[in-house]
Amino acid sequence: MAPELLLLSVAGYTAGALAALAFRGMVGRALVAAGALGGSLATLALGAWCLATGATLVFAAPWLPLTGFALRADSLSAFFLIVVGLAAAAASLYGFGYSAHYDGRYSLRLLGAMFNVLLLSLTVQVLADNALTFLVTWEVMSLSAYFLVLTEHDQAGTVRAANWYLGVTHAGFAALIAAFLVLAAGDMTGSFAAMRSVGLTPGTRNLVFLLALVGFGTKAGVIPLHVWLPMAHPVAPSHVSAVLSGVVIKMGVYGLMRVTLDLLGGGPAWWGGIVLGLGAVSALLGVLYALMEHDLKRLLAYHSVENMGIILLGVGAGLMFQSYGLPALATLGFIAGLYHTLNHACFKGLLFLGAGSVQYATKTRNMEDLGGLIKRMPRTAACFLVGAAAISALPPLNGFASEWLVFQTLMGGALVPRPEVAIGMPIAVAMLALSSGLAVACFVKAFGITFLALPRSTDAARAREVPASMQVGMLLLVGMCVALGVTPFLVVPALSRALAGLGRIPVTPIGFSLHLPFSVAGVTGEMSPLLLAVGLALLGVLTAIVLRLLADRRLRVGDTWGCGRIGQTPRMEYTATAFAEPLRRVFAELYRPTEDLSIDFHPKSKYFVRSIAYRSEVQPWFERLLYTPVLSALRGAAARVRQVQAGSLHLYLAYLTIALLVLLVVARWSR
Amino acid sequence: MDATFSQLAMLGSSLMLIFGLILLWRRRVPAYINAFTGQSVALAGVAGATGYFGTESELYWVAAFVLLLKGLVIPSLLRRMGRRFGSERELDPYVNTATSLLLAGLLVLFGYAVMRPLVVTSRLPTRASMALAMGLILVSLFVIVTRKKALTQVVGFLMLENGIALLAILGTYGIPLIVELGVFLDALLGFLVMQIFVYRIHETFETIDVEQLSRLRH
Amino acid sequence: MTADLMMAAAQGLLALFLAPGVVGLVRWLKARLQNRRGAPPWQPYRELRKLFQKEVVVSRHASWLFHLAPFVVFASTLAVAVIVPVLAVPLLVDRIGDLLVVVYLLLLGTFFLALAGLDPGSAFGGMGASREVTVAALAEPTLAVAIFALARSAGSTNLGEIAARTTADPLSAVSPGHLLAFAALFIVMLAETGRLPVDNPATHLELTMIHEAMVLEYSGRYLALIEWAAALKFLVFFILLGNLFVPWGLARALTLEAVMTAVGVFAVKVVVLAVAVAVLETRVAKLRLFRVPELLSASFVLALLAVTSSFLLR
Amino acid sequence: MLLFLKILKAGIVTEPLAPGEPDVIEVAREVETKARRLLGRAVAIREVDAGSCNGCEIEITGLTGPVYDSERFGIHFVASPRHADLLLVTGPVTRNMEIPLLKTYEATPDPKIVVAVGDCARTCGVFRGSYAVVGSVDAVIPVDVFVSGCPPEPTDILRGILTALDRLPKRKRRRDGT
Repeated sequence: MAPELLLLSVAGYTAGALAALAFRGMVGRALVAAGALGGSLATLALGAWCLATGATLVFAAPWLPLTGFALRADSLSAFFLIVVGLAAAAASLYGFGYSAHYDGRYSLRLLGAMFNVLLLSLTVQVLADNALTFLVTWEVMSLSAYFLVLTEHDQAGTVRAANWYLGVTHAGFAALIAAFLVLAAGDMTGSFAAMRSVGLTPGTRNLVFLLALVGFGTKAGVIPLHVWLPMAHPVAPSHVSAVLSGVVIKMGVYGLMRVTLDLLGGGPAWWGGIVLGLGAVSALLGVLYALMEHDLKRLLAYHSVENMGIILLGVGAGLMFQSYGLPALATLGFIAGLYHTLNHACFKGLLFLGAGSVQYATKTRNMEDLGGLIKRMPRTAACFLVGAAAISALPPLNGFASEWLVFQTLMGGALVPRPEVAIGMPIAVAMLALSSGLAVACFVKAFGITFLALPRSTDAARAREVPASMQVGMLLLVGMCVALGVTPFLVVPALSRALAGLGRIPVTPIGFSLHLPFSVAGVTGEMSPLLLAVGLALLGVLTAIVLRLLADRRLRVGDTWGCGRIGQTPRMEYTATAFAEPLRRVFAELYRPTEDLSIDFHPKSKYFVRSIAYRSEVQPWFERLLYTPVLSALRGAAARVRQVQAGSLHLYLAYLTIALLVLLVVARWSR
Repeated sequence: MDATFSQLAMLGSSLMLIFGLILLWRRRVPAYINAFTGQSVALAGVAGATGYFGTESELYWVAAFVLLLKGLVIPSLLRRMGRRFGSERELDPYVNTATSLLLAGLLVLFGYAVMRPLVVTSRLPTRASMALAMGLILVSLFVIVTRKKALTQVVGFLMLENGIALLAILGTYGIPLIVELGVFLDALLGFLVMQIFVYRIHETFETIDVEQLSRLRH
Repeated sequence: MTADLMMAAAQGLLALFLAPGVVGLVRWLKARLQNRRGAPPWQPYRELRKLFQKEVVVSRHASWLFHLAPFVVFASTLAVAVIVPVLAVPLLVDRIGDLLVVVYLLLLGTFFLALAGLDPGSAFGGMGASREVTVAALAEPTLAVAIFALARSAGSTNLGEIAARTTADPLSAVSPGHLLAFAALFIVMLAETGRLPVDNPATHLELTMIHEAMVLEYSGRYLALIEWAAALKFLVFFILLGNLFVPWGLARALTLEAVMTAVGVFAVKVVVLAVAVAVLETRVAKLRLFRVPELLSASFVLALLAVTSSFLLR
Repeated sequence: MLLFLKILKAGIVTEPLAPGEPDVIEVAREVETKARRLLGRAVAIREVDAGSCNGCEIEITGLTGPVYDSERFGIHFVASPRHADLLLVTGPVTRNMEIPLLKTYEATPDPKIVVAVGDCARTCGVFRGSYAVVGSVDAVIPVDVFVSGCPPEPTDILRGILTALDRLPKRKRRRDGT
């Protein structure tokens, strides 16, 4: 059954991509969506099938050039196939309606084709079984994403964002090539099976790990390699953003786990420590920068950085505990990381789709121009609210279930008898707690300013609910957010199987049964989100019934209370900037905000103000401290290299000849 | 028995550490002086407890002496100084309050890490508390480095001295009384010298903000 | 099993109906400390009854969220009250949620209340919401690390488990780790329930409000629900402080005698904590809003020290 | 510590119910029973200064102080008319305060009472005829009780509140204000 499913999904994506080139307008959009949907459902089914049966699918095409193409679906791939399939299905459904407003403005052909290519490359990516397949699909994925980011090429900032994305991604890609070259250790087939068995010295293994960390870290948007992410994700079409943030960056996690866990089979404790530390820093700084954003999609993009941090906290803790010989705790850490990966794909996908609906209806992403949408687009608002609550880790939704597991893992770290770990764990717990608290603040802001109160612009006031296909896309993910949230007793054993299927690391199967006992040596904590959800609903309904029976039922509609002032205008509302102001002050040392206030007084009296202009920006000192030096060094190098460029054709030909001669000399006498 | 002693020593050391942290949180000199008094009383308590459980009768004398000197004499001298410059608050330290507190927390953790080998190898029931004493020393140094007002720095210095005394008592069950006395007298003398300096600074600059001292260079 | 569940329901109801009285008690104590006669401790019940009998006035700009929020706030707080051990440990409901669940359930209430504050579009509501989430977010690390410290010494994050282990090892109750975690949690309690020095529960000045500003728009039965939930949250923190750190008196078996003792001891704990809060509120002034983070970072350091000392004593 | 010693020494300064001025006691007792019957002995007051000279406010502040201690009757002041049962309006209604007063009245949920405090609230006092004054309070919103005095003593205000509470059940249908 598995090969058929794989074939089906590849066929679906290919058909979608070809349809995009062949058909235009409504038909084209429908076919693109159908192809992508069919492909992603097949992907989902393939993943579920492999995970449920434990089957391993192997497919090889050695007749292809170089080392040939090789695919293999093991349990880890199966899990990531599910992640890809879920987010992609929702995004393609949504994309049908969403891309309508691109018709005639931007190239729907490119969008549809590249979207399907991206999904295809994602599917193949997690199945890759040799270095060549992995790297080629990686590059296809990066490039198709690049073209998708460029869709709205005439908007300000899009090209710059895409270039940043391309640059950073390729830097990461270079690191990956190096990592695989070192890992292959002279074995020219580059097959993963060979890499698993090759015995490298600890120094080489460390090198591979660090290179892989840089390579996959750029994809995952780990701080400080995140700079491209908040630029590139917001400018892409929203259903693409959902896939980029929901799935593409997860390939960083997949790659990291594939290389460190599967190919290298685990490493020393400091590997885990580094991943954990990067995770904690990404989680905290990601949300802190998200708080300062009032571009809805950029805010979500920064939250992707945060959530990648949370995932890495789990994975890093897993790696670390594994090296300390605590397999149960390590398994828990990996499970927490994977669980959050799946959850993040659902709620971040949902939120990006919601933000896309807002943009679709109002033509803006700036929260300061939004407001009041809950009355104009009630269904979008409800969906976004669920997503916001899920990403804020509020029970009983899915974000909470996985964050709870991360917390439990980290608390279990107190068992490790090393002072540096013992000191690090409470700090990691505190950073995680702070970032989840700030996420609540951030999403109160995101939802409250965007959807509640009065519209702050005429565009927002004229907004209408989005078409049904977009709503269905969002509803699908809403359902997943709730379902994944209340069923950890199903998800955790499945994830446990996904890890155990790797067969490379000692894994303790972990159960999470409905009636609760959930314990790993050293970590005990119990909860049951399902009972909690039922209880909450019950208590809420009960309260409503009691209130209806006993309390007064009169209700009158009046003005908003504002100390008796006349009329209420949107200018009286709290803005996004104002909402985040207390936190900006608290973390002023980090943000180093620049403020610019200019007041235009009335010439007669300074008690009357004509206009006030206030501008405040947060300094992106990451870019300044880390990237500016690198970039200026590159520019300097480029300038120096330019000296060889004389414009003379003969000179260039001479370079070629010299290069050829040198190569021949090297090839002949190097052995 | 040992368990109780260990708990008591921990309790006393934790109290002293918290009194030390008050220096970072409050801004008024009387609060500093009260914190120092409390810390000295706690030190006396620890010394007394060590004397009782470690059967070192000399430590009772140390306890009494600490109580007298640091619990009564120096605080009253400090209050007299405080009355003179009491209106000067620690308003604008080099590192703001919240960050200071967090850094102090990290310093204590660092102290714990530093003392870890000793804690592991030592068999003393007080071994756990020594990490806290180290933390107190580091926090006091931090106060002296980041605070601007001379009076704050004086209190910081006195707390540093308390921390060292605590470490000595916990680590060695009290060095000979005569050495201890010498150290105390040293501290008292140091304090008196500083007191004179503070008065002079105030006379010269009309403030006890030691940042002003950089003007002396010219 | 049945007795167990009934006990859980009973203690949830007890907490629910005791909560306004505790707020009233603190108010009465404060009145006495201000040399006033004050309203009797049962005054909040009268206020709730009156509010339930009143009409609701809703802003024309408010949406369905405004009507939903009081129920979410009330239900989530009530769920917490059912989970926390009021009289007896261990109960089956203990396994529905641990301390982390408690924290995040309370956060759920805060989330919805803050949104409801923004909903009618009033500047006061926005201000209150912004401040409330700021304080809640900054209190989060302290809570998590204090939970870490408790879990570290008890080996579990489950409330019943923590209480049971502390009872088994009485010396651990006076260990510095325990005391420091208590202090940290006490400060967080003041911040989360809007007491002095973080927020003045009796203020009438909008510009200094935190919690109050969010609910300025609510009236009638909705207001009653929110006020009741706030009182319940206050009591929940009392229960956490009283029953996790000083777990003696909790019924270990469901006999009448044990439960009656538990009720008596519980009453004593609540009164002691109420006196502590009242005295503290009389003694301290409200902090400026931007000194609140300093207070919370102080509480964070306390929690961190609590964890450290629990490592030390290993 | 010193603070608490002082608190202990001062004792309860609230005027007790039994001895003291007969007037106050009687009023207070009546408020107590009436308030209990009508509003569950919990009366939330929103104070509106419609343009007063602040003399009345000083007297009203006296109500909450330790001596009169209105809280013991369950009377307390609230920050929003949404929470209020009773509006305490002072001063002549100035032009700037006309709409705010009306809006406050509209914002208060039923059942509600209005007590106008001070001579100005009834007659505009010395401000009568001023260009800035609209008129007495009852020209803008329905008033249940006027409390006269310039300024009225806290006792009188308490009595006014009592009388107003007395009238509450008779007024079944109210003008909605919109």
